[in-house]
Amino acid sequence: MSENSAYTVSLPVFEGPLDLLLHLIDEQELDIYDIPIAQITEQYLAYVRTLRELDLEMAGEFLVMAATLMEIKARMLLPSPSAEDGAGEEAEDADPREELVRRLVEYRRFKALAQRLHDLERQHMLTYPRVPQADGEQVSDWVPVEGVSLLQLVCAFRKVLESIEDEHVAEVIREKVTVTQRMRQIEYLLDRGEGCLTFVRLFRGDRTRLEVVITFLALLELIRLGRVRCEQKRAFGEIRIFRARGGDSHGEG
Amino acid sequence: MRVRQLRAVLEALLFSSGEPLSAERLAEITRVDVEQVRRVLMEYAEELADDARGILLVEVAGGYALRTKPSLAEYVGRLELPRVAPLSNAALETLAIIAYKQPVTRAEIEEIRGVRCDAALATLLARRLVREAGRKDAPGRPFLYVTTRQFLEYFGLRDLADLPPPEEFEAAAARDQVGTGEERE
Amino acid sequence: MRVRQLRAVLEALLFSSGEPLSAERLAEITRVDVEQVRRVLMEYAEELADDARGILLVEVAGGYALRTKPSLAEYVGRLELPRVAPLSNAALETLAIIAYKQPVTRAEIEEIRGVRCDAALATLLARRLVREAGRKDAPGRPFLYVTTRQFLEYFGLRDLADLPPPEEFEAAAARDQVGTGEERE
Repeated sequence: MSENSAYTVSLPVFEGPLDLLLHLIDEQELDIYDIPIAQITEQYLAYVRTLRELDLEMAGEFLVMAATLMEIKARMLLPSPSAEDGAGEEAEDADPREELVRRLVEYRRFKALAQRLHDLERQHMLTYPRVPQADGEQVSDWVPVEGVSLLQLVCAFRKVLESIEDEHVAEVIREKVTVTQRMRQIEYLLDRGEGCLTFVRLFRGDRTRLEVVITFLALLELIRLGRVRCEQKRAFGEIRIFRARGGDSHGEG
Repeated sequence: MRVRQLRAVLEALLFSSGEPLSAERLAEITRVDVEQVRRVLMEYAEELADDARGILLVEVAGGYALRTKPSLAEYVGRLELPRVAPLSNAALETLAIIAYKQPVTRAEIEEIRGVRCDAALATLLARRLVREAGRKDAPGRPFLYVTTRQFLEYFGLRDLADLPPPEEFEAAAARDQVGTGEERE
Repeated sequence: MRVRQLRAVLEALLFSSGEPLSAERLAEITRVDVEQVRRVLMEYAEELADDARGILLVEVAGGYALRTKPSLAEYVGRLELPRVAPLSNAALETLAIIAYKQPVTRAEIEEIRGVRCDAALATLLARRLVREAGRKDAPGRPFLYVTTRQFLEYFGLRDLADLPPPEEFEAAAARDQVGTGEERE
């Protein structure tokens, strides 16, 4: 950060462009349904410029809104073109600000609701629950998967299931594979080489739905015991399974 | 079971449970009918109102729970019990949108807030105030988010209907749309 | 501080603290002298002795703590507070079979696992992960077992549909059963 950031002290922080616009409107007691767009645009751009000069991080949305404001401003200056189109009388009167106003009103509503939640939170924090005793009453707060939600896992699991072809099922001689055995196999695979398995790879050897289910339950249990963890680099990306660091003796009770 | 014993049992149950207990659950455990459970709980709540008592009975998240009285917060605060940090504005705004529009996708939340909300959403998920509830039947099959039981507990709400009624806001919005901007702050 | 308020504050402190509090610590927090704290605690302990009360004041580890009365242990036990201990493998396998083949009898489970599962089933029932749901119309009228809401919570599932669709499993299981019957050695 540049030396200039010393000046940031006086700079109010806004949640986003809509928050900044609302602030400008409220501060000057403007009518939200009749925003003096030129004036607001000027002030908005000044704020964005300040952020830039101060070399502060600014969400890209601020720039998008700047462009939107300038576009609205330009359209306000143009004579209404719709007279030539003859495309209905209603449309002629469309105010270029309409969409922006709608968004501001909606955002303001949720900002007010957020404030109500904040009040409730503060009020409720004045009361304390009983902290459960250490002697066996501790409620476990198991967070199933680190980095990947269980739902994501289950969705991935469904895909694997769907890929199982029925003809295979018919010819398969069911081996008695247990969850325990499968847990050991998964751990073996992780320890043996790569140290990392893709979700799909995990099910490669499974030919019946029951086998797939057993593998999935084994995975869930390993996660629950803290022996493996899952990661997904980006949304809908591949889920990878890793050995959890030092999680081996984790789950016994 | 005699009323006095029922009262004792209910106190013990509420005391030891980490989470709110519904009247139905209490009835099931005590093998007494729900109406009697409710009656005794009401009496119990009245007793706790006495200013020589330090706890009170609250209705929260569809059940009953004991909490310390708000008026004693100053003293209890001196115990310096571990507490979660209050939510940030970003998290509160995101949560408000989820609470009132659930089920809702991240894109829909971002549309309203005008900014990305990955971080806020991650916080809310980690604190279990919201959860994923399936996917929307729309391009990209985005996750849908809803509030949890912990959300109600966190804000001391009985149920979702306990939130400030959204109709108020709808009505206010309708008034706004008519364009009488006079009483606006 | 007046005695009545002191009593309220002490109750709130003992209630909210996870660990025993010494008289000295309580005196420090309430800014009252230790002797008075002890006096009020003694009165409080006497009040709690009343059989309409479900908790009692105990002296442990150099401090005071509130506990549920031992005579009410039976009821408190029915709360079946979640334990941290994970399920045994036997219990887990049994659970998997019930989850995907419900409703299912014990004999059917044992048929698949090849071993008796009384203990595993008892664990699952005690932890409310499965429950009895009527009896099968078959010789001996054996109990049928199904999974519970707690099962979903334990695995963080929204509903049974979060597991692969049951029809698929039934079909697969039916096919498997045919296969097993023929090919078992």
